[in-house]
Amino acid sequence: MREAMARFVRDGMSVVMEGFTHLIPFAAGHELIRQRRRNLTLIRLTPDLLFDQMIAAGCARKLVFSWAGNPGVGSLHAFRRAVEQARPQPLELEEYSHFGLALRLQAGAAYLPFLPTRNFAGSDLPRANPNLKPVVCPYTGQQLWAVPALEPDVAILHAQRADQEGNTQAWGLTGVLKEAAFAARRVVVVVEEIVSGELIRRDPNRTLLPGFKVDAVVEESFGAHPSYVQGYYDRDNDFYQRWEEISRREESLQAYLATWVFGVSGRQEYRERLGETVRRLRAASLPCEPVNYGY
Amino acid sequence: MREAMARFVRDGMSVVMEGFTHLIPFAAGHELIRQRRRNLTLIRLTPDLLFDQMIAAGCARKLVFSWAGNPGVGSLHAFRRAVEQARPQPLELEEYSHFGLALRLQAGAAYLPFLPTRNFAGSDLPRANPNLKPVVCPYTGQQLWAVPALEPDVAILHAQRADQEGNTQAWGLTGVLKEAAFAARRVVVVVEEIVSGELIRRDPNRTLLPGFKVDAVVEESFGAHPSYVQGYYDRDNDFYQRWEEISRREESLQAYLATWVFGVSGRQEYRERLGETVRRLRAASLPCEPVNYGY
Amino acid sequence: MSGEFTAREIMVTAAARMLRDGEVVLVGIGIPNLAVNLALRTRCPNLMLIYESGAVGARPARLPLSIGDPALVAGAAGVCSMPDVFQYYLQRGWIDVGFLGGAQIDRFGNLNTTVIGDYAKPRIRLPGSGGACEIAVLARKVIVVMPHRRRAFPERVDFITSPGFLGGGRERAELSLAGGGPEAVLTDLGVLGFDPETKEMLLVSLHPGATVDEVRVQTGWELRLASPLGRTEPPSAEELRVLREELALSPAPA
Amino acid sequence: MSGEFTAREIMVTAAARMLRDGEVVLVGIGIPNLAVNLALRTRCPNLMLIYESGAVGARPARLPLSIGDPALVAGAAGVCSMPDVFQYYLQRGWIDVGFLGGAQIDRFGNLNTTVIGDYAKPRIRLPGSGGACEIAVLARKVIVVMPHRRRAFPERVDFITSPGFLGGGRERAELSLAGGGPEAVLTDLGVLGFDPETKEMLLVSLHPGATVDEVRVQTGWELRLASPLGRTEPPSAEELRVLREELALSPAPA
Repeated sequence: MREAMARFVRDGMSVVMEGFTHLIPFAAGHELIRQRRRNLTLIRLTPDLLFDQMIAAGCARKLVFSWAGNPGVGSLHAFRRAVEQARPQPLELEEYSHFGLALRLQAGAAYLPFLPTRNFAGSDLPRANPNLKPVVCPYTGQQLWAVPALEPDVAILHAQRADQEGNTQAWGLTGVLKEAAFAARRVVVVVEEIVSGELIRRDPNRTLLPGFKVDAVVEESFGAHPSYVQGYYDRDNDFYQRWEEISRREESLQAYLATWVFGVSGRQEYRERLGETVRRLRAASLPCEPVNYGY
Repeated sequence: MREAMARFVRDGMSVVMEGFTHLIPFAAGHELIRQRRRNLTLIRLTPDLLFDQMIAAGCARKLVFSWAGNPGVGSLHAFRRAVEQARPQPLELEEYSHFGLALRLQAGAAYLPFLPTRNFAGSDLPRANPNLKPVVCPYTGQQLWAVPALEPDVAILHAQRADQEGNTQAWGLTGVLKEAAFAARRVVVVVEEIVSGELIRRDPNRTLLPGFKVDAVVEESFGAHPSYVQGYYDRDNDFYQRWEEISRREESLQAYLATWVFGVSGRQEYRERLGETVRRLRAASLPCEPVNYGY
Repeated sequence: MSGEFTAREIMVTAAARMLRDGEVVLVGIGIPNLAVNLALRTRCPNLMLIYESGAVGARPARLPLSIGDPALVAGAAGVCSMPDVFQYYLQRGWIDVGFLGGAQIDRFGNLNTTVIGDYAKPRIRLPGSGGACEIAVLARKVIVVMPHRRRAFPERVDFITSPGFLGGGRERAELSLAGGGPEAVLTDLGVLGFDPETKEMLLVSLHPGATVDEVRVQTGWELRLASPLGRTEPPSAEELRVLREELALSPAPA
Repeated sequence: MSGEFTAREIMVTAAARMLRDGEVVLVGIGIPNLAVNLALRTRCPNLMLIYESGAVGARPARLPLSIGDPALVAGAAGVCSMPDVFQYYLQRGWIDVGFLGGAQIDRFGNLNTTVIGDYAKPRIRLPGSGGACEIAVLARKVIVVMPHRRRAFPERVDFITSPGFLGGGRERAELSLAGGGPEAVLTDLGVLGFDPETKEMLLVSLHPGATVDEVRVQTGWELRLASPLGRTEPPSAEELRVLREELALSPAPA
């Protein structure tokens, strides 16, 4: 993880870290905080606790996003301090709706300079964000809105498993993982397990990303905590609720970072420190039935 | 099958029947021939033997397509007789490339009046088809080509399995099945097996179409022969090669239809008549490993 | 609040009653999620629940804290990508009902979840749109659920995150928005609808115990009343049982 | 044809040699499929095979008759939809090499697979583009494989299904086509390339046994020769063994 982050993420880059509720690459984010990356343009539909922590740690210059809250709990306080009070530093915002930002990644993934949508009419979002522009349909003459392609320097994504060649499989919610990967110049995938190519090839429809699109695979068990990995561990809803308290004051947030990010050498130590929580969150067994690929 | 085709497909309708090499809905096509449907606008990327038969049977007024051949073998002779000699009747053509026609279905599925592409520059296809129009990117000013949305009256699709609610699962090649289903006003799915909702819900990532998008499910084992169904039966490559001989002369093609389409009451009789072939094509066992959905 | 149920309980119940069986519903977290699950377990067993996270036909075994909860995936009829949810489901017109809430709603049903104050220098920075803008533009109808407080019901919202009827009258229709706009607003005080012509919000029904005066005090413009003004049926014993036992709604005030 | 191998065998072998290990190749059926599988089993074990049907990283256990053969799926590294193949793989620039053939190719590498004669009233109706147009426009480079016959090598094709260098010179560049265009044409007589300035087709190398006269007779314009003109290395024993045994290529003439 240390080498992958150092190699692929430099100060000033634009970095998309996706995973909608599911598969959020926390281990990678913590490593970027430890490496004291600066001036990053951070891209995520839902900044979530991951970006709240990275903003508090001073990694971010700009945020490209569509919903900045603690899901089901409340505000992201570090985000709000940065926006409302420019603490610890100002944060430039570029704001969409989920559909709009997902579509920007889709345009980037398809190497199209823009994509159209029926969304946004009547909303003030186009006034807040000049990147949303009108486009006229060449068939009907009607006005739609367009979003421009987004092509981040790096995508950092979490998944259940990959093989040595980088063929990556994910199940459960996949959000915009595929679009983020194809839109980005470089792709780092963090997985719970590196598995044999044989296992991957026994179920090719589960493959989300082909190996040639993946620049590095990092094996990091429990790497998405406090978010979750379907089939591996549950979401740590308690921690999401505790974050409200931790993040409300800058001091307690910095204390959290000192202990849980700067105070560990990596995810393994983090996991050991979590102790009983790891066992509590372990997934139950709910296997699917195999299907036949024979012919 | 008889009721579903009679209920959803009327003379003059536009009908998309998809499945790229895999999952071609032959049983449904044969039923439409038996019901002597007329003036249909038939839509498929690869018309294949299915539409060659429907054209020969006089079902089609117009063909919307992108590659009209017998894959790996040669020409579609009924198609060529219709185009070159207007026999048995003229056939109007609306022609794209695979990308272009796939994109038309994607636009229809997304309820967008158009979608842009970097394709077509330099090709004569836009001259042959005025539906391809230039569109200018509102960000870069560059000229791209656009395709208009395609919204067929009915989609007829084959898949491995569905439950009673219409939740449909398919694996192996899925081509443009999803786009065709979402683009069409009505959707009929033919499956090898109707299975329990329980089985479907144990592996939700395999679901290609949600039940609310499916208007009817027809169980028809061996319904895609001579094409194939991954995990159920192999492609009948011998028949694809024999079709060259059968279809080369109008008389032998009509004799084929008399025996194998009009001469059977439905797919079960067709299958019985195939006899040994059914056994020969039966799929070997090549199961995937189950994955865990627990949390 | 009446003695036997909380303001939150009647708000959820009133919202649940807006649904018809068989509808395809795009569900948010919090009160909308409670309302949909209440309807599913009472009058609408065939409701199709879709979450913007991509869970389709979800049958959660526990009440999800987030719209991406793993319990929404296990046992779902399907899972799809977010581009598919927004394009093939929502934009295509397959979502019958979208639920929304917000920090502010105005006289014409426009919703604000972006900022209080000026956009460039906000007094309070809210989470933003998420999927709300597209739900408001594209869902066939929108049901809004939010507590009735004067600061949340201004005459004009500070920022239109999610368009309702904009300036009222035919303004929404003239912009050709694909969806029908807000159908009802369920608060802890009553049920509100919209005038079919002017598209102005109207008080349609008062919850048990609430008064017109109370509603007017909590509304930032001169709220018109439907005639006749209805009375909301209180939550039934069964509705309360489902809410409290199956959905584990704590009886704290909204 | 030399005594020890067929015209078809040297055409396939010459095509296979155009590939470099590790390239991502969009594979068609027939000769391209043979060429790619020959390369995979000899010099390029890490070639990534993608079929427009959606099979990614295929390792077919038998030679497929169609690009949608089930043997391309079983054991593949992945499967994706056709919109993904065309948009995320091909249009995005991830396809290093696309293979094409056709009924006609002209002086500037334009290909015709649509009609012989007039489009509206064709003398021969061909299958059409399939994925050929987008491969010609968008793949980083294109390799063309087709038998060398005068009727197939006219000065101008009847219909440009798949653009090569159009009228030559900078015409392709000025239209901003994303892909690089044809790099080589492999026939049963020789290897042809394109002049870097004029973009006109050149004979680069003659296959064993073929003569310049023979090539000129089979070409519909005054074909220019590269200088010096090369001689194609004949298929090695190993290449022939793989073709005949592993790929079951029957030694019939092309």
